[in-house]
Amino acid sequence: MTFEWDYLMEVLPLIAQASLVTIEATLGGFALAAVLGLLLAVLRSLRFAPVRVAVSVFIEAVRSTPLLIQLFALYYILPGIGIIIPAMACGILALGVHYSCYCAEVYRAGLDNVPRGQWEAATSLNFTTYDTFTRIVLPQAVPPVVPALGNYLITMFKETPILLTISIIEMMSRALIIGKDTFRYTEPVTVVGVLFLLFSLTSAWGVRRFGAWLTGRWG
Amino acid sequence: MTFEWDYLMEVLPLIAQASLVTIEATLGGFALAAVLGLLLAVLRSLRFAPVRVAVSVFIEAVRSTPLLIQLFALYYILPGIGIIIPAMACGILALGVHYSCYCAEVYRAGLDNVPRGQWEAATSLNFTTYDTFTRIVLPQAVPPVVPALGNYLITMFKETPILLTISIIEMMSRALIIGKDTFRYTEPVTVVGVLFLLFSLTSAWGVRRFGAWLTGRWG
Amino acid sequence: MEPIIKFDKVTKRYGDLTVLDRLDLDVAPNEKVSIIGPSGSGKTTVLRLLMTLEKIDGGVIHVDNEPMTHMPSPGGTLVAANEAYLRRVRGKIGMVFQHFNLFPHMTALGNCAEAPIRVLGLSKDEATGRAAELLEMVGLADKINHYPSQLSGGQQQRVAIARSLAMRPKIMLFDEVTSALDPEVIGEVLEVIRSLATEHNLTMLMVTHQIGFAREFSDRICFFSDGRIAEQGAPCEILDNPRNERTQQFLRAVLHAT
Amino acid sequence: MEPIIKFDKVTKRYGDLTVLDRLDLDVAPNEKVSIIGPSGSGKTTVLRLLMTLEKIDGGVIHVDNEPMTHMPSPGGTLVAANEAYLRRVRGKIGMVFQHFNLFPHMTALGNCAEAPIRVLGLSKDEATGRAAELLEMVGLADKINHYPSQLSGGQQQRVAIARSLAMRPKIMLFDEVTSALDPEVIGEVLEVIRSLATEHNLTMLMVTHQIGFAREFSDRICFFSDGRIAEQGAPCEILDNPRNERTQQFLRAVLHAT
Amino acid sequence: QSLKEKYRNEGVVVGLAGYAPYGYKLIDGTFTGEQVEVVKHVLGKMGINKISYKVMSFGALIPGMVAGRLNMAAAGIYIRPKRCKAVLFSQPTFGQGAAYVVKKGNPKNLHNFKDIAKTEGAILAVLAGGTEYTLAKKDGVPEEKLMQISDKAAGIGAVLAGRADGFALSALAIADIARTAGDLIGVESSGGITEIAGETYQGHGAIAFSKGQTEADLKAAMIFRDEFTAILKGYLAAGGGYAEMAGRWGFTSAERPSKTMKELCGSGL
Ligand SMILES: Nc1ncnc2c1ncn2[C@@H]1O[C@H](COP(=O)(O)OP(=O)(O)OP(=O)(O)O)[C@@H](O)[C@H]1O
Ligand SMILES: Nc1ncnc2c1ncn2[C@@H]1O[C@H](COP(=O)(O)OP(=O)(O)OP(=O)(O)O)[C@@H](O)[C@H]1O
Ligand SMILES: [Mg+2]
Ligand SMILES: [Mg+2]
Repeated sequence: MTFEWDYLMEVLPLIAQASLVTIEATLGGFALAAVLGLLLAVLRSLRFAPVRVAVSVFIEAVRSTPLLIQLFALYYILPGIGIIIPAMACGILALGVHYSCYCAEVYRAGLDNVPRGQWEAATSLNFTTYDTFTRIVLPQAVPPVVPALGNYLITMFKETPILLTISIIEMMSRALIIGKDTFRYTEPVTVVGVLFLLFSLTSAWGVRRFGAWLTGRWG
Repeated sequence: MTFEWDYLMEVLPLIAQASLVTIEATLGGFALAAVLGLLLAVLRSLRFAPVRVAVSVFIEAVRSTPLLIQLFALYYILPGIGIIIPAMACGILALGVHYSCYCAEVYRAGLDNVPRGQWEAATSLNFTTYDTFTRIVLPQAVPPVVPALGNYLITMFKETPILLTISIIEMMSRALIIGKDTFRYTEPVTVVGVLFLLFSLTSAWGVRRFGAWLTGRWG
Repeated sequence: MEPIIKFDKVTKRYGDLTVLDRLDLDVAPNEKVSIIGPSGSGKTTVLRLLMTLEKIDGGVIHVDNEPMTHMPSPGGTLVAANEAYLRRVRGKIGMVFQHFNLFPHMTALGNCAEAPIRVLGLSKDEATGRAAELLEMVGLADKINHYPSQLSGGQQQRVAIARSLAMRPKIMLFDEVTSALDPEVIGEVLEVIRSLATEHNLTMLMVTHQIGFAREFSDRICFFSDGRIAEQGAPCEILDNPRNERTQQFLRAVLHAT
Repeated sequence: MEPIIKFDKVTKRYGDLTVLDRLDLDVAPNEKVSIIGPSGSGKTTVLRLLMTLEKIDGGVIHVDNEPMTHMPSPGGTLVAANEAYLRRVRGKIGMVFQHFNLFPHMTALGNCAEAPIRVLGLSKDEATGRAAELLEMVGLADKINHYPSQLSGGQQQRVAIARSLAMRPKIMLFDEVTSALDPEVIGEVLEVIRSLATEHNLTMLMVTHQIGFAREFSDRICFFSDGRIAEQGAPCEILDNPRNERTQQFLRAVLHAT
Repeated sequence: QSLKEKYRNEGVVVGLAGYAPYGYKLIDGTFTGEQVEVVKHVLGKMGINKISYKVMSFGALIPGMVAGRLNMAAAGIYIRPKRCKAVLFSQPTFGQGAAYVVKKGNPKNLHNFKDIAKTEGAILAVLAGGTEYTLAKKDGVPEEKLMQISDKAAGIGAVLAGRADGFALSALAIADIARTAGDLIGVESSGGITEIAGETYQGHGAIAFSKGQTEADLKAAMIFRDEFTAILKGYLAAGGGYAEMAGRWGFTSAERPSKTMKELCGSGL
């Protein structure tokens, strides 16, 4: 089987268009995961036991169930009780909630790495818990874990093909559909592989820059 | 739709059997990932620039491409150049190599956390590079990251359904196939969900015990 | 005069380990007290309890005639303190740590202005103005825009002192504030503390191993051993004529090592 | 007598910062030399270069009449040293670090026996026997099966000294070995070094801020300032009659701070 | 050594997609389905008894044969010119139209693709890249009324959840769903669709064969395929036994093929 450039040029625009869907779902899901994950991590770090336990159970439950099942439930089971969410919103919600639990672990590591002395200094200066988090602890906890969060961004990119379950066609599904139609998988799959590489490298670079920018000011 | 226990008892043995495939692929892949990941991390930490760059590029490339594409290439494209690997071996290889790149990151964090002073003490006592790694650095770098490796073990469990692409039917695919036959997904998928939870909790527990055992001796 | 700090049979345990054992300790307003003693004897714990960084397991601590960690209920009995009450009591106390604990993501000025803005509710201008004054007082007028990582240990510790003072405490706690410093810069930090002691009406409680400085600085020295005060009194009494055997042994080891 | 250590116009830079500036330094066999000086003056760097933990940017260091970091090629000229050559030269030197750097996953005995087994190729029995002897020598006969986390700072540092000695070095380097210790245990570590100095034929190079100990222990004191030796000589010369202004200022600051 | 002898000795690997009614595994671990029974019958006549089945996703079957991982596929793959370039086909064993499942009682009264196009707000779920997608579009269903999903579970889920009004598959597959599970989950068939854009439509399913890697392989494969087809023709002929067998899955005379492999493949082999 040879590699046909003409054919590649033919499928490229189709896949490029579908890649916008990939990007939308990934970035939307990641934004949600980053914010919700931070919230979960902070709630879990509080001394108030019921909240801590509830958050831990939630995280454990979400992480132990495949994303596929969560997507399915959100899109096909929730309408049974009258809750109808559009496909893309479901996709972003499921990706976001699922990965927020992973992000929470990452943030937790960041929080753990803030020396106890920083908390104690904040207490000795009489900061409220809220100020301690927002002004003292998070500005130190978040920048070092930005690269680890970036890894999940890349993982999420690669996870998006699963959204076909709920009728969202991103670039990988598009490539496989084209392949099914023509029985030439090599070119479309190659295009998608290259796009994945491109996205991953771009976001890795972006994340590194962002992380450097966050810390750079006080290295 | 009600939940039928009789039906559940009927599908349980089939799914339990398929779960052996899940376990084989996961444990095999994880063993490979853990060993290869360590090797990659150590190679990347060496001062020899060409090796370091080659390893980094390899890791970046593997991590940036979906596992699905890698599986596809290994199983369907390699035979084109005369290399035919049995399905299960392909599955373990693809899972193992893919996740070895994630494990390498984890090990890297472990290596970075060994204080510079430990390397310097080893140099001042004239250890060879090999002895420095095996006797001094790795025994300190690995135990703390065992929980993080465990997370990938659980992720790999959940990733195995993708092996259907290369004709390996593990428990999730089995459940969906049973569901397709009978159009009753609830019971088989519930069984699989419970099994996933069981596996995850068991391995999380096992990993914690193992990590504790590794460090416990000198905590 | 009423003591401003009063430990009344205070007990502190970590698991099975009793770190403070029914400790009594009174400090008068404006008094300067040094705490010396072997490692693990509970010196730091005394300061941490005052700063409410730890909970006590028995006894009462009064600060400024108010019980801390317990608060008076409407009926007159003492109940466990809530966060709001603790914050009010805590406002009277400032603490300087062995490892400075400066906020690495803020400049010297930011370190000193942040708490006054957030906690005391000062305007940004006022807080910054006062922070600059305090930094000048500790001799760092030219470093106000430096980040901690750009400062030497001695400079960082002086910022930490200014940061505590910015909250206008009545009581200052110092926990081995020079033991993480290069020998050459220890002097500059002690100098600042010395001038604070003479120029301000502050009650000061200092854990230290600088015997020479303790002698010159303090009104009283307490020698701690195994969670109790083994011996206390004027510096010359304790340092030159220790009666307790453990004190003698400790001073011998410390003075011998220089 | 030929010097056992010879720095010949040694330069060391970190980026733009010149840390050692064409440094000359000779140490005779069995000589005890103390290095004092302000923070950042390059004291630690001298030891780290000798231990080959850093590469030099100019000049030559000879140890035991062999150039290190450069080795003689068959043609007689000096070429960059390879790992095998470095390991041979390095075998003559032992180093004790400020933060002990014990291996936390090995007992005291393991710490002292590991390198003799792996590097010198001793049998397990022989290495363990000698390790036990050395630990007894530093006063830790009863702690040989303790892990570092179960030992006090002073005990850990004594294990570190025993660990270095187990490799039978000709030269011992000490980098502020007491400055991370509680004051009460500093004495026990200095005691071990003192007895080493008198009872063994070892060349010793010690960076320290314990001026009193340096005076008693050393044959010579070198005062470092900005990557050069500003002044050197017998302890009484340097400490009691410093001629260099920077030395005077340093000694004033350090002695004042106690 | 001919392929027949090789398969007699070493056995043959047959790919399945795991779908009823073509080829799937029973709960007792054996395999059945219309295509599987055809393969069993014909290979049995050829003296080949060592048959191992591999279930994989439908999209992986043709790549699997191209890569030499499968010798044959018994999944009711429709014969199409593009596919004929990649693999060999036997004579078709059936020709069928399309259909879709709707909720019990067919509340929107939908029966074919044109109804979907006409009815305000009607949505039809189809497998991504599946034949039914192409057919529906050809018959005038606009893109926005089509919902492409990953698999059967999602398709049925969509109908039950009201995300779609119908879920289209081949007529036989829909009949199978309606027959085995219709009452249980509350769906029924829209009825067969055999006219698309004014033309009669039938999808012709056949057994597919790997072409192998070389010219020699191809020749051997064609000889084998031709022999297979010869026996198959007898089986398909009236009284040959096929009709009784396939009837178990609801195949009727309406599903008899109307074209030959040569006609369907065009220039293919
Ligand atoms: N969070 C803790 N958990 C358990 N034990 C603790 C904790 N904090 C302190 N301790 C123990 O309490 C005892 C007293 O500690 P403290 O820090 O008050 O001693 P110290 O007199 O300040 O000693 P040093 O001179 O070493 O600072 C020590 O034995 C210490 O190990
Ligand atoms: N790895 C490094 N990279 C960059 N600069 C370094 C590095 N190591 C040391 N330096 C710088 O080199 C100079 C000399 O360092 P050195 O550790 O020799 O000083 P020192 O005399 O031992 O001081 P101290 O008394 O503080 O230990 C210092 O300015 C230090 O910041
Ligand atoms: Mg203390
Ligand atoms: Mg130094």
